[in-house]
Amino acid sequence: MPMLDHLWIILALPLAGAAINGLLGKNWPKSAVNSVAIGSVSLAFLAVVETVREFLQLPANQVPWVRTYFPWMTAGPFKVNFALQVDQLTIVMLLTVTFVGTLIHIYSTGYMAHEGGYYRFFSYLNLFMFFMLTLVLAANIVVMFVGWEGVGLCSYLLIGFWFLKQSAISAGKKAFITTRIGDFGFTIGILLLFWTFHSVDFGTIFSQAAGMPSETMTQAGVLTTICILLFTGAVGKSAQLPLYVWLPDAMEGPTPVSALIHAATMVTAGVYMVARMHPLFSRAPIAMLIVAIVGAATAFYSATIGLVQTDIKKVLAYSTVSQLGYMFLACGVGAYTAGIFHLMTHAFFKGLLFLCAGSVIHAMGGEQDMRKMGGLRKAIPVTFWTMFIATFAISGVPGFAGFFSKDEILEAAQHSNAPLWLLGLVAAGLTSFYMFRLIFLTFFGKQQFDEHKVHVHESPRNMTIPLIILAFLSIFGGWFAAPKLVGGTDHFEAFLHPVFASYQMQATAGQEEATARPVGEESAGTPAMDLVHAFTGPPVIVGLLGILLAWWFYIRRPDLPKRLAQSMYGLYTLVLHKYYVDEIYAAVIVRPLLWISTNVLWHTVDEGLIDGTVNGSARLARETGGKLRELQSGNARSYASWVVVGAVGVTALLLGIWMKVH
Amino acid sequence: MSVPFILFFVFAFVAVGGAIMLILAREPIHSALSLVLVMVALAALYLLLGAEFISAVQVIVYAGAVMVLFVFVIMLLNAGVEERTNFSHMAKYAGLPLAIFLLFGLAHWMAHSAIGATVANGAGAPSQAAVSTRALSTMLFQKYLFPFEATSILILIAILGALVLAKKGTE
Amino acid sequence: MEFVAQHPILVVSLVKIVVLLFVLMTALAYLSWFERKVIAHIQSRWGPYYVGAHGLLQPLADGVKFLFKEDLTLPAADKVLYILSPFLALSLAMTTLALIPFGPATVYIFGQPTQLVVANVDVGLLFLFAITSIGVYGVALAGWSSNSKYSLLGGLRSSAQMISYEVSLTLSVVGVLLLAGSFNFNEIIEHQQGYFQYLPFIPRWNVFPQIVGFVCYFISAIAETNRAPFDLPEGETELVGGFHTEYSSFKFAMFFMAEYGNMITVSCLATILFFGGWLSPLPDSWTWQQYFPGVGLLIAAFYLAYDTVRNMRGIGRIQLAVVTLLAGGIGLLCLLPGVAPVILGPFWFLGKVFFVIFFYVWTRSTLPRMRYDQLMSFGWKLLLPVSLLNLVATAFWIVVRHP
Amino acid sequence: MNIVPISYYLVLSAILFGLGVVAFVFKRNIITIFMSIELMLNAVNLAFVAFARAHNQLDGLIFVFFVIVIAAAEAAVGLAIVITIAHNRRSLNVENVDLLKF
Repeated sequence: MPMLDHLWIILALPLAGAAINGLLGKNWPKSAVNSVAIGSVSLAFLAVVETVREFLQLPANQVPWVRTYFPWMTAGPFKVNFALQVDQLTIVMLLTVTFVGTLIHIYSTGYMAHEGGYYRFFSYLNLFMFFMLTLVLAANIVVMFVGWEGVGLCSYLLIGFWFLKQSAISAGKKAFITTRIGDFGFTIGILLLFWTFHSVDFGTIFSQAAGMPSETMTQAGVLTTICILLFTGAVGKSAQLPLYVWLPDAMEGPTPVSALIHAATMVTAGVYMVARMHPLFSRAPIAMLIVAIVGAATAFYSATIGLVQTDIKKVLAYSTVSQLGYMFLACGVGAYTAGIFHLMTHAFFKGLLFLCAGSVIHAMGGEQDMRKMGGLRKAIPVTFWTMFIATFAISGVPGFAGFFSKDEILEAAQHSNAPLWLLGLVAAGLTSFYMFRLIFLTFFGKQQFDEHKVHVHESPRNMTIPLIILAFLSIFGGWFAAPKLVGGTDHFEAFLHPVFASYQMQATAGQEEATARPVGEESAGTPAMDLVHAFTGPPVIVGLLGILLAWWFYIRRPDLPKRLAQSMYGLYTLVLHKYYVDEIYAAVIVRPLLWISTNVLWHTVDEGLIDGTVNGSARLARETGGKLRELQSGNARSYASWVVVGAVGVTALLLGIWMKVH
Repeated sequence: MSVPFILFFVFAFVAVGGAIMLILAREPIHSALSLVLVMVALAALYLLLGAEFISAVQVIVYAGAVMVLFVFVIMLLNAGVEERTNFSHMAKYAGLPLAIFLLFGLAHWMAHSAIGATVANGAGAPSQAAVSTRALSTMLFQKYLFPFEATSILILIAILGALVLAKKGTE
Repeated sequence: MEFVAQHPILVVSLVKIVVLLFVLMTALAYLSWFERKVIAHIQSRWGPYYVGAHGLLQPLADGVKFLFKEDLTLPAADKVLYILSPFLALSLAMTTLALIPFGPATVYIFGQPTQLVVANVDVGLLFLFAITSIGVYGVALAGWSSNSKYSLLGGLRSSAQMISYEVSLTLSVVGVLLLAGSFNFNEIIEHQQGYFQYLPFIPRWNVFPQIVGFVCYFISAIAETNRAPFDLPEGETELVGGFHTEYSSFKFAMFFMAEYGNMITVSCLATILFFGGWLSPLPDSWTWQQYFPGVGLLIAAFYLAYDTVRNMRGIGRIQLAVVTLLAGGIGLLCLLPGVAPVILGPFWFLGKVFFVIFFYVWTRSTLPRMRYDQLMSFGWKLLLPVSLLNLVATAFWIVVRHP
Repeated sequence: MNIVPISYYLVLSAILFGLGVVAFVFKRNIITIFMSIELMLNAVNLAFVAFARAHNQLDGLIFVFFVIVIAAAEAAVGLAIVITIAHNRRSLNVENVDLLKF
């Protein structure tokens, strides 16, 4: 088992790439930087593949496979080893991350070709890969936290990559600080976890948790608290309500970054975490409910915002938020498999969408406003077709990747919580609407820009090839689950089953709604029926409805949207301004905070108290010195006289003692 | 009156006289010479106390090196008669009287204190045998080795300091 | 008188001191004659020749001249020190001789058994150094008290020079001390008894193991006594006469004698430390060597007689005859069985001292005078480190030899 | 022959020390003040030797040895300082050297 014994290699490769590029790459030719960056990532991918090969040969009792490399910190009972673990969940994440990552690296070589700080960009990307893989491979929550914060750092660095652009800088700060708020809860969660289980290793925690009685809706305990705290972190990281605000702004970063970090991988970390911690969540129904509600709400809410955005990347950003909402919804209703599945497919098609958007922007020479595009279909066919496929995928058109995952989620929701299911359903419709709106505005209709100013051109091959590959995946990436429709088994679910089933065994009964659905529960009735049932399920119908609506609005009657906007002006502006959330936050949190820190902390505490104390003591010393100084005439003989006085005093004392003795 | 007493008193008077001369002389070089006188007398007293090595060292280092250095500096700076200037009040009203008081007080105490008496006629009736240099050196290089080394370093530092200061002064 | 009876030791010391002083004075006087003769012959001149046979009466003439010159004291001088310093110089120079042992044998004075040394101190070497270190004052004060630039410069120079070279002088001797393991002259000498183990014909004198030390010692000794080529304090070409520029007649003579006295002291010390003092280079089994002094003197007497008859005329003939008789008489005296063994030690000792002094004179007549900065840098940068190294090496050798 | 009692030496050392103090306060010339310090040190040395003798211990002598050595070092540095002062101030009178910085 060479690879399984040396999991660290997977981490070492991107790290090495980052180090080499970051430290030495400054004056290297682009080709050298490329070879280092792409080489390291693709090697990591190959390493992962080898890992998978070996993992599949493992006997079931050796899963999860944990390797401890060195003791990291030890403080009394608090012991943390640098340990990595591999199980099916990890495998899925690893494959997704490394593969998509590799593609996006390749894409970036084209997209960033004319940018400054080339080596910097790639070393950041590699660093991000390193941290993301750490997060995924971690065998205990502290190491996971390292990855967690690391990806946060990288996203900050990459959002603010164009550090001369004020908006980029502030966006980076916003992202970092907002996620920090979540991480605050996460950290407390970790501490509480250790305080409860006296360990941070997933294995120990879960086996202990399995022993604990499940908490119910009525009486919530420590588990619920822990889960909610951890989920706060997830909310921050995965841009859920109410902490989603950073993600749209994060679009200030280069598009590949948006694709990799803010669509495919990092933002899904929260979902991964929740899935990873499912033994705890499964025993905390209240937490589960919260997760579900937040997920569904986010899905719907951001979808509505997505409807009216005009910036192509912003639309995608909000759709990302809502898709993440879906994933949490899935987790919340206990369909972890579905969540992870959607995570993977989403990684494919959303990554693809972003890359396409990037390609479009590239073609338009930096233009991001959809209203200034249109009719690009002919000019950039490859981009068009791939994006089209991706759009189908996200809209859940049967046969495409998104269909399967989204379908599973909604199905699970339907079984557990009807209102949420409804919300999700509407969101699905909205999704397909705004996505096609995007497509129509961008590629169809007549050109809204001046041919001679903007010279539209298809992207170079190193950008288009990743698009094609991802498009392929966005079609077939979901077919693992296909057999279920014809009554077969869902391979994906079957693959992940041991993970999510493992701790259910000892789990007490009476909480089925919180656990993953046993495999193939739906496989009653004949295959054909199932197929029909599936293809005509409400999600599909709603999705198609959305598409039609979009077609009606933006192809058939292009004037309609404006009138609609005027007719219900208030609502429109409200949505257009994202419900004024940013403004509200600014008013409620940011300004008071600023005011307090300026007037109280700075002027009062710092200047008044601290500086006052320091200066005061200094002044005191100076005053006393000034007084004592008269005594120090500088005349050696008077000093001597003082010494004599002292000597006489001592002598007299001794004499006195001596006389007392005698 | 036996020989040691005679010798003691002779050298004691030489020493005290030298000290007084040091105070009264107005030429620094005279003070220096009177101090040399004191030192030599003390060396003789050490001999009387049987500390041959110490007395030799006293003469070599103190009289032969340190005081020569003093004389040398005096000659170099050609320090003349010290001019009379008024005392600092401190020195005048506190320093001198107290110093003189200290002189007599100490002397009186020493004379009548238990230390002198007991030692003179009792516990440590001093043996006549001279202290062997060998024993002294053994002690110095075993019991007091570390202080010894420390002192050597101190001397090195002193040399460097003197060099630096003197150079700065003369340029 | 009964005090004397109580303390015979005092009387004995007194006698020894008197004898020593007499011998020393003569020695000093004739040392100058000897030096002038040697230098003269090295420079192929005749040297003092007309006052008495072979200028043998020259020292007397010089002495008389010193006595009858005007003894002037400068009005500007610091009287006390001006008069004090020559006395200081001379007395210290002579005091050192009190520590020098001339022989092993015990002689009887008033029935008191005593050695051929005035004061046999346990830490003799240290005392000797102590006294020589005091010797600086004579020169320095002389320079300062005679209120004159030349003198002051000379005094400054000499005191600086003496202090500097005292260091290397002392250090160069320490090697010997390590070997002997004592400060006492007799012990140091007796430690050099016998012959080397593998070279049975070479006596175990310290020169051979301590050759480096000896060279250092000799050079610093020359500097210590302000002799050529280190005689800058009285460098005529630069500062007329150095610290004794302003001294005339007998005070000058005192400085003069002090210089020679120091020379003798240092030579004696060299003999004791490096050439085995009064030890004989010949095996003690050869008892007949005790007749060397007598025989030698007799031979000298015969030569002198021949010389008298052959070359001398007038007063010179008479005077040389006296010398001849003296030599012959002492030679016969030395052959007496009672005296012969006693005289053997002093014979060897004085012989060696004589040899060292000759070396001194030879150096002076050969080498040119150094420049002052050269002198200092030589002393501090070459002599001191070398003697230190010698010391370390010796220590190592001892540790290796007797772990 | 009987021997001198230690108290004599102690009294002598006390007197010398006192004289040293007096000199320190009384004299004006920096060099002379230095000398008075040396005088005090010598007085203390005498006391040391006397005590060492009284209790038949060598430690006292060792201390004297150290005192002497350190006095030598101190003299070297001190005189260097004196030379500097003399060159900067053209005076050796302590009364003129009461400016605390230069």
